[in-house]
Amino acid sequence: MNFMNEFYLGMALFLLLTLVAGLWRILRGPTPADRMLAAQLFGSTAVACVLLLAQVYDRPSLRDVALVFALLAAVTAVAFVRRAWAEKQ
Amino acid sequence: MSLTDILTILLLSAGALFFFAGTVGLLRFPDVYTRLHALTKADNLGLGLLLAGLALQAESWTVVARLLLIWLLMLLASSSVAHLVVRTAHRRGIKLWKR
Amino acid sequence: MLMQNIPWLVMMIVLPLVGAMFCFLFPQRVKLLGLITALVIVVSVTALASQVVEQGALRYAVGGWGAPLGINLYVDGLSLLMLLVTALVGLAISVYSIAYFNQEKSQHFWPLWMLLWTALNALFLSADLFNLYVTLELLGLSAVALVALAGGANALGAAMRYLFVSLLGSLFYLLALALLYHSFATVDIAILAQRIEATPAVWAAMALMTAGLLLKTALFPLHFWLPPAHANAPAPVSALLSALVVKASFYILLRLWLEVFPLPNAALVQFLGLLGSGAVLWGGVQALRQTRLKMLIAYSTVAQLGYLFIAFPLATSMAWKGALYLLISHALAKSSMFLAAGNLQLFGGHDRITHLDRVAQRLPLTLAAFALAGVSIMGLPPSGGFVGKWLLLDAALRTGQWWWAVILILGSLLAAAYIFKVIGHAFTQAEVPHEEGEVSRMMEWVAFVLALAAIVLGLIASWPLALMDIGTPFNSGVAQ
Amino acid sequence: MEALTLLSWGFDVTLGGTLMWLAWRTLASEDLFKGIVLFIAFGLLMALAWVRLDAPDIALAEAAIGAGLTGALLLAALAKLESGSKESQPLQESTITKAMVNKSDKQILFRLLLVILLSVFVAGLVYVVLSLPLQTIGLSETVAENLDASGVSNPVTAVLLNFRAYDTLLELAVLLLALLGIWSLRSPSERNESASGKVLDMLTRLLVPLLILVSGYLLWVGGHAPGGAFQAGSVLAAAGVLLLLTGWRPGVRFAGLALRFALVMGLAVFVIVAVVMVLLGGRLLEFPLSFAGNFILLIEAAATLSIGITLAALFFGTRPKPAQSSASREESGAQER
Amino acid sequence: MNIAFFYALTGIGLFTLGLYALIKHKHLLRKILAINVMGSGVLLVLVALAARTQNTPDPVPHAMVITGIVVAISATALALALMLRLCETSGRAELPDEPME
Repeated sequence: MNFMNEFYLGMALFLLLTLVAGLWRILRGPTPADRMLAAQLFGSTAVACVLLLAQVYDRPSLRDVALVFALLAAVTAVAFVRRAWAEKQ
Repeated sequence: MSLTDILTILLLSAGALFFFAGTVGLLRFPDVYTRLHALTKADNLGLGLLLAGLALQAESWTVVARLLLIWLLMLLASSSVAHLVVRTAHRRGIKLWKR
Repeated sequence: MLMQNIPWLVMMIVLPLVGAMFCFLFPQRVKLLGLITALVIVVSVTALASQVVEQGALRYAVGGWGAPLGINLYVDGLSLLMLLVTALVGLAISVYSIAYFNQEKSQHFWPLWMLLWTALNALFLSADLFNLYVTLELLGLSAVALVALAGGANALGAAMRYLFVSLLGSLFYLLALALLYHSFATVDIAILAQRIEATPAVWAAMALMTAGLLLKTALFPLHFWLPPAHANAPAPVSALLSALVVKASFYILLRLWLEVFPLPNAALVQFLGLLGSGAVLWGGVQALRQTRLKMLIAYSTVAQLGYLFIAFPLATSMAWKGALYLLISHALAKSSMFLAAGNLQLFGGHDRITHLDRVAQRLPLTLAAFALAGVSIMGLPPSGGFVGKWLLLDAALRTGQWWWAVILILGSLLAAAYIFKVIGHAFTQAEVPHEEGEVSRMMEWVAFVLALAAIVLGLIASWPLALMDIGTPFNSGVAQ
Repeated sequence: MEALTLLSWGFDVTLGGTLMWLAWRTLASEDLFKGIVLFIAFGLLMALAWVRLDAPDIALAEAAIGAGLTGALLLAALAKLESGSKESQPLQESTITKAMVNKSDKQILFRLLLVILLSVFVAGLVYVVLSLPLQTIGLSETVAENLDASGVSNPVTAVLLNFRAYDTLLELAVLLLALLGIWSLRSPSERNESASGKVLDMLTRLLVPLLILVSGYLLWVGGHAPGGAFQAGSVLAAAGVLLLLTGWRPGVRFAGLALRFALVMGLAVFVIVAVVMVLLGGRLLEFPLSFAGNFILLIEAAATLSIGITLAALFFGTRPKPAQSSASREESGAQER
Repeated sequence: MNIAFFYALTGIGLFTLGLYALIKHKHLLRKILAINVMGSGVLLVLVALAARTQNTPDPVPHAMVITGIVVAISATALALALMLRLCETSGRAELPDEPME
């Protein structure tokens, strides 16, 4: 089981690194849509990370955290589409 | 190491690969409309594979159900969000990339 | 018998909170509901006072858990006096506000004011550092919202800055709290007092908490936010802020220095005294330079807050009592001044000092209130301000630190100058007739009664001084 | 075990470093929008940090509030800020860049002084933190000993709603206060959203029931596992925000007294339970063991509802317009769908 | 050095970074973000140091931090609303005559 835990944690680290790489797109843009989509990517990567950590540390309750992430992933993006970007027209 | 463990490793590795591909796409593709594909397709597939790998290790069906729910939610959220964002981008006149 | 069984200190917190909820629920009846709540609070603070006088300092474990697991409430002479002043000023301001605000503004004012009152009472009763943090936030946010009630760019800008200052101060406080909790596994003041040792973490916590609270108390040179906030708020709110809100963070500071951080450090207390002196002089000079009445009064608050910090280097029981006495009489006098200024502003439509001509004839009661309050601010006998300053002077001379006495006298002279500047203008002949706003008699009387209370405080000094001894808050720590 | 430690260190250092970097970029970016998106990402990573610190209750709250609602609040505020200042050039950076160009020597000196001061500050704090004892038990054992008497088995909920329930009571007052403050800033106004379109409608229709369901689940689970009123309330608020963004408005009937009742309910139930115990001769917020679990659930249920509605109302920003005429009633009736 | 101290130091770093930005920047929205970063830093210190226990971390700071998060969002919401109102009345999203700089 020990090897499996190492493997999960390695995966989580790998995902975290891809997430950090994705940051570049938020910084670079160029349009607000690019930044928002990149933030969206962060959401799904974070869900994966949390689930892996739940497995490593044997904390079932962390799956609820992932669930809340998944549920709220859409809310900021909808706020973005309906408010931050809609009004400039 | 049991067979399920090996299968989990395979599924997780495949999932990670898709995540990686998604990030590469996000960074390398030329405009919003193409990047969107990297995001929704690759990432959702990656997440699905990853969750399938973890589901193999699950101790009960409720855990599997919860993982499935999370995956479906992410599918719903990212696809509709991508649609909304890109539609707004299009309306606001962000040009399609042409070679 | 029944009256004795009711835990009145709990009522002090629950009553204004319930009042706030009722005021929010029934906006058509806010004035009535608010006034009833204010009266009930005054009754319950009286009951609490008699309880404390009879039984001495009380400790109350909320939920029955007791520290360190639960939260303790604690009331001794110091907190009781703060509660009494809050109730007195609070009642006066409530009565004043009924006439001052129209129905639309009242709907917003009353629930916010009741929450502010809850925060004040909860703060004075709390013996738990984290609980104090929550009350500080409740206090800060409600004060900011009340300042913004005035509307207009000046008031909103002042409120915004006040909000940042308030949040910043709370964050410093919270960081210090984290260090303390993780050193001693408790946030209860009494237990901390037993466990405290001179570790780096304690020094850092002391510095951070002091800095945060000084910012909130607006001690010179961290006073920059106070004058605009206090001057641009609606008159009853200005009175509240100057009389009570800045004193609340001072109260926490006092508690901490008396009980939690009794580490002997001569340099640090001298430094605080120095800042206090700076505040007295700078505030006085700035007050003298102002052209708007409310700005003048606000700078006067900056100066008056300085006196409180002169007690730190003196650190005798008498000095603390003197500072507390000054605090109380300033609360009464300054609220009276701001309410009087509110009357003048309402009457003349502005608060430019040079245009205050002939109000003496039109609003004699308001002017009398201002003058009487001025007597206490200057520290002339027989006012409460005099007793406080006299105790401080005495302590300064007894401990051989005569230089603080010089500051005290200079401060009084400056105060006399800026108060006579205002009164002088009030007696000149008007060149242009005023367009009169309506000032109800009630509003004039409230300002007058508060000023009178500040004077009477000088005549009955033995009673408040005896109250201060309950639970001997000043005989521990630095005071030794 | 060696590899596991190494990997977790790799994870922590990456996470911590990214947090710092994100915070720096958030605060230094010239583009406000970029700053906000970076801040949302920052909130997301904070939730991961809570997970690493074995604080799932906080991670839940951060996932809902820090990464979700705060982001929505900031984005909506930015939109209003920019639509408000249409005529003046985009608010973004004009003033700052100008200040950068003709930055006086005095300003540079000020910055330098600030950086030096803050370096001393941070060095001091680092020293202080490292001087703390390597291991403590804090209050964890005291909590564990008294957990059986608290009525719940999740220690964090036990602290929040029993041992230190008084803090929570005041905190609900802070939340209500923020709303009162915001409402006092402007008069009631109507704000109509543009048509939401099929995709958004579908998304809302699917997500809102799910959010409500999960909110209920978190509320129930809070007694024995991570979760509780704040987490449940903020998930509920997300449902409200989503509805508001698609153009749904509370019916006029609900906009008045009923709404105010819903807003104070959490606080009111809390106070009532507390006071009833005092009147029965107990202490404030003292729950007899046999009822403690039920009392806590009752308070939490009311608090969840109030927190959810309050947070959604904070997002909306103004008091909804009370009933005026039959015409406006029909209009809002149409919006309710 | 262990995970508790590592995250506590990160928290200190965030706090200082936020403090610097709060003083340096003039735009109100950026100040609000800075305050939020500072707040996150403090909360991180509070929770991180609670992980110095043998097994499960100390739950009391966890409860305090949940309170802190709710206070933070309340304050943020009020600050944003105040900023918008100020911007409407004065036309600028900055504090009037900054005395700090």
